[in-house]
Amino acid sequence: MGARGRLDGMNGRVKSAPYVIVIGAGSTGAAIAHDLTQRGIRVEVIDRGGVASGTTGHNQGQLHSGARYAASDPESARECMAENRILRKIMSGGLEWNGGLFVGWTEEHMAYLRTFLDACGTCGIPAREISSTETLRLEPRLNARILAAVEVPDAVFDPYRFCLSFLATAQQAGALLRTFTEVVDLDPSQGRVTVECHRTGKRENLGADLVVNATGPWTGRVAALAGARVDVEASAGVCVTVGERVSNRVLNVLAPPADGDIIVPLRRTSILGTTSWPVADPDGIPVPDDHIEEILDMAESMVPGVRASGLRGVMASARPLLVLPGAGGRAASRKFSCIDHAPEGVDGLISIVGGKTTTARAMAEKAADLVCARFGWTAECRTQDMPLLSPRLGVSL
Amino acid sequence: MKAKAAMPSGSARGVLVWGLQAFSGVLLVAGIGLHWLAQHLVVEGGLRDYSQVVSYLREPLVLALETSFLVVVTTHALLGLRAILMDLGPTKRVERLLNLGLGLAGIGAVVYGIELTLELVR
Amino acid sequence: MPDAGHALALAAPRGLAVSRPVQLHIRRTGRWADYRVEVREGASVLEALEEAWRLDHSLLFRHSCHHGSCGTCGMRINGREALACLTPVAQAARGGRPVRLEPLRNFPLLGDLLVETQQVAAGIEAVGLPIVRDADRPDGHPAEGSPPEQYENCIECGLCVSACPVVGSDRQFTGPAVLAAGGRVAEERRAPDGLAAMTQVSGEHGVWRCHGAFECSEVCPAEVDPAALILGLRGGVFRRSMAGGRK
Amino acid sequence: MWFRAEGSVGRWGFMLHRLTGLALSLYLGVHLVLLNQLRAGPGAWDAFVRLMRSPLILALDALLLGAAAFHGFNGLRLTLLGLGWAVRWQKVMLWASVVLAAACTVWVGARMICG
Repeated sequence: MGARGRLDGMNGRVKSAPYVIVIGAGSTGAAIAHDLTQRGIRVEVIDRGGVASGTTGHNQGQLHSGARYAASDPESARECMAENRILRKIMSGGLEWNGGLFVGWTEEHMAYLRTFLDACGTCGIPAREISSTETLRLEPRLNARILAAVEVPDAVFDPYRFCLSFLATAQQAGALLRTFTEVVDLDPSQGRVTVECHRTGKRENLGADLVVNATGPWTGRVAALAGARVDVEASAGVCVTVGERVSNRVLNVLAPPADGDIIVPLRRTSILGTTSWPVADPDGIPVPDDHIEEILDMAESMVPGVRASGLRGVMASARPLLVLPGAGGRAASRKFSCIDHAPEGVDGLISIVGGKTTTARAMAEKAADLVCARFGWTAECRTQDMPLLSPRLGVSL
Repeated sequence: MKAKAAMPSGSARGVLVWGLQAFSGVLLVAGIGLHWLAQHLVVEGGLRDYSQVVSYLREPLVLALETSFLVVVTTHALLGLRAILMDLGPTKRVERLLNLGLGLAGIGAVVYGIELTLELVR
Repeated sequence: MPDAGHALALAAPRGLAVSRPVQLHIRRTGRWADYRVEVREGASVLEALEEAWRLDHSLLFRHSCHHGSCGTCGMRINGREALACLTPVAQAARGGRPVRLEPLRNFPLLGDLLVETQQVAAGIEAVGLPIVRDADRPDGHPAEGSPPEQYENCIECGLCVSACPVVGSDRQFTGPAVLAAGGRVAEERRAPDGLAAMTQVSGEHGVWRCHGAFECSEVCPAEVDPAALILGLRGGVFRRSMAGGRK
Repeated sequence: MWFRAEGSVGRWGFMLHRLTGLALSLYLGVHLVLLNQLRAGPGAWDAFVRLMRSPLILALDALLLGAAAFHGFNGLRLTLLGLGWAVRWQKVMLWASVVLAAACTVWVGARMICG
């Protein structure tokens, strides 16, 4: 073993660029790898599976404008909108930028309309109320009984390629990506990451100056390998995909966030979702049949006939929710937090908890700030303006 | 397709080979039919005897047709063989040898055929 | 309170759900291995494979989206190229037979069901196919202003490359995925330069080497119909050459 | 390898086209060599013709004709397809080639047997 580029002596002066191992090749890990490499830090990303094979991959693919959270969580909403603007610049040509609609067809929805528009206004989210006639002209498959709709700058991303964009850019700048490599032991204070390479079957000790734990709902489990503690709630959700693109815009129900209230078009399919329930184990989440039915029912009320398009795929995965006192499930925050485990006696380990793919870049910026602070490494974040490479250039091994 | 744009460079050989293969193929569908009808079907017993062959070949039109037929069928067959051999992914060097070999074989076959015919009608 | 209800549903043992035993017969590096797992009725082959992975983390395969959009879980299922996520177990294991899983052909094998398909993505990038295209317009949807956009249909999964008999014998052949992308570029108004793409795929090892076996279109999970694009492209190049020759 | 006993009808069409093409090329070579018999004069050629009228050879001839017919009809199909035309009808055209080739074989075979 032996760490690469360790700190030179006790005073923290760095001899060569620090070497950081990022655990997790989902959207967070990929964005962190990109951010750190752009700041001149050497990075190696490891994952027990392939790129985006966990929570990110099973994503519904809605790039939020923040409108969904405007009323309940203005801070997250503002953050989503800010990131949405940044991604428009740096991921140009790589997303479906058709916008999103919040549609209402009941008195209850109409009662929420004012609150919703005000909240969007407060959060700086461009929201335009459009007539039902115009809405139906834009999206003819919508329920003809709709009363109102609000257009917001939502978009659609392909989760796998979202990650590959960040990774490709990081790889070109020198980052290493090592997939199918599982962490089996972690001793960050010694800079030691013990991994098992599933391709060779061999165990190996990797050296790092710092370990960043970006494993989503598995964050607690990975931190525990080092004796550290992270409170993360794994909140499972089911998405149902049908074999037809029923709309071009992301369709949301004009109501506070609830189950099955979103339809996301992706390529020639529509992804309907989602549900939310806490699980103990983020691996192997069962797909409850009643969830599939519930989601299809909700979607059917928004887009009549969607059921007839036929089931294409069903997926279940766990979102990582930051545990805050007194909130859980839908009420839980989609905020994130970067935790340095040094105060609890585990030096050299940073965990990122919470957040969502839309804000992955912002999460990475915060995490990288913390990493740099640890090394006294003065480098500004450049990811806000730097165009990302095509995901096709990412080598996903 | 933008009609005004120039033809893609690097495609010349592909166009030539494919075009020739297709063109000779279409000719052959007509030609084989004719050849086969003339040489085997209209003849009592399916094959001409020696004197019939010779007198048949002495017709100038027949001679011209049969000779062109030989050229076309040889071209088509060798281009077909080349396509199959090219699928084995030859190196540039082997490909050149292949082109040379097949070309010589084609010329040989045609020369042989013409020489044989001329000997018979002489 | 739907959340609480789901929590209760989950608390019930998994065995209560209707489940189906499946045997997976997997071509692993240098050997065959069998896994017996239980999955829900209606599960995909990928779900069964993930169950096997839970028993054995050394089992190598890619997966991400689980609905045929990422293109990572391509493999040969019972001898035929398919995405594991879009293949129902009930169909693959009809009559209780074991489901035979093998890696895609014509790609470098990294281990088990894992192959390196990056050459497909890199080749498509090289011919300059944009990642998003104009959205297919449903009937009655008026076009105005900038039309809605959507990701290209091709998910770059490599099934066509594995199924193509010509790639099978000639590695210099550009292959159906990249040729089809070239065909798309030639017809796509967003493409920067259709001619450059055509030039790139119309060399001797390009579009001319397609012999019309149509396997690419048979196995394509994204309705790209590569064969039609390739043959259309070839026709275009041929006609353009003929027209050029007459001038 | 391009030949594997698997796949869709399109692939079988492709393989059959190649196999018949190879067989016909082989025949072309043999045919040219055998015509050399003509040089030996009337006696030798007419003896050769008698040999070629044996039932076994005639059966092979009928098969060869079937192969040529398939290769020809399918070749026309491939020419259309190669120009990007009628691609949607490729399977129909393939089956048509098979049926037409079979019909030719039967017709010619019948003629041969019936004299």
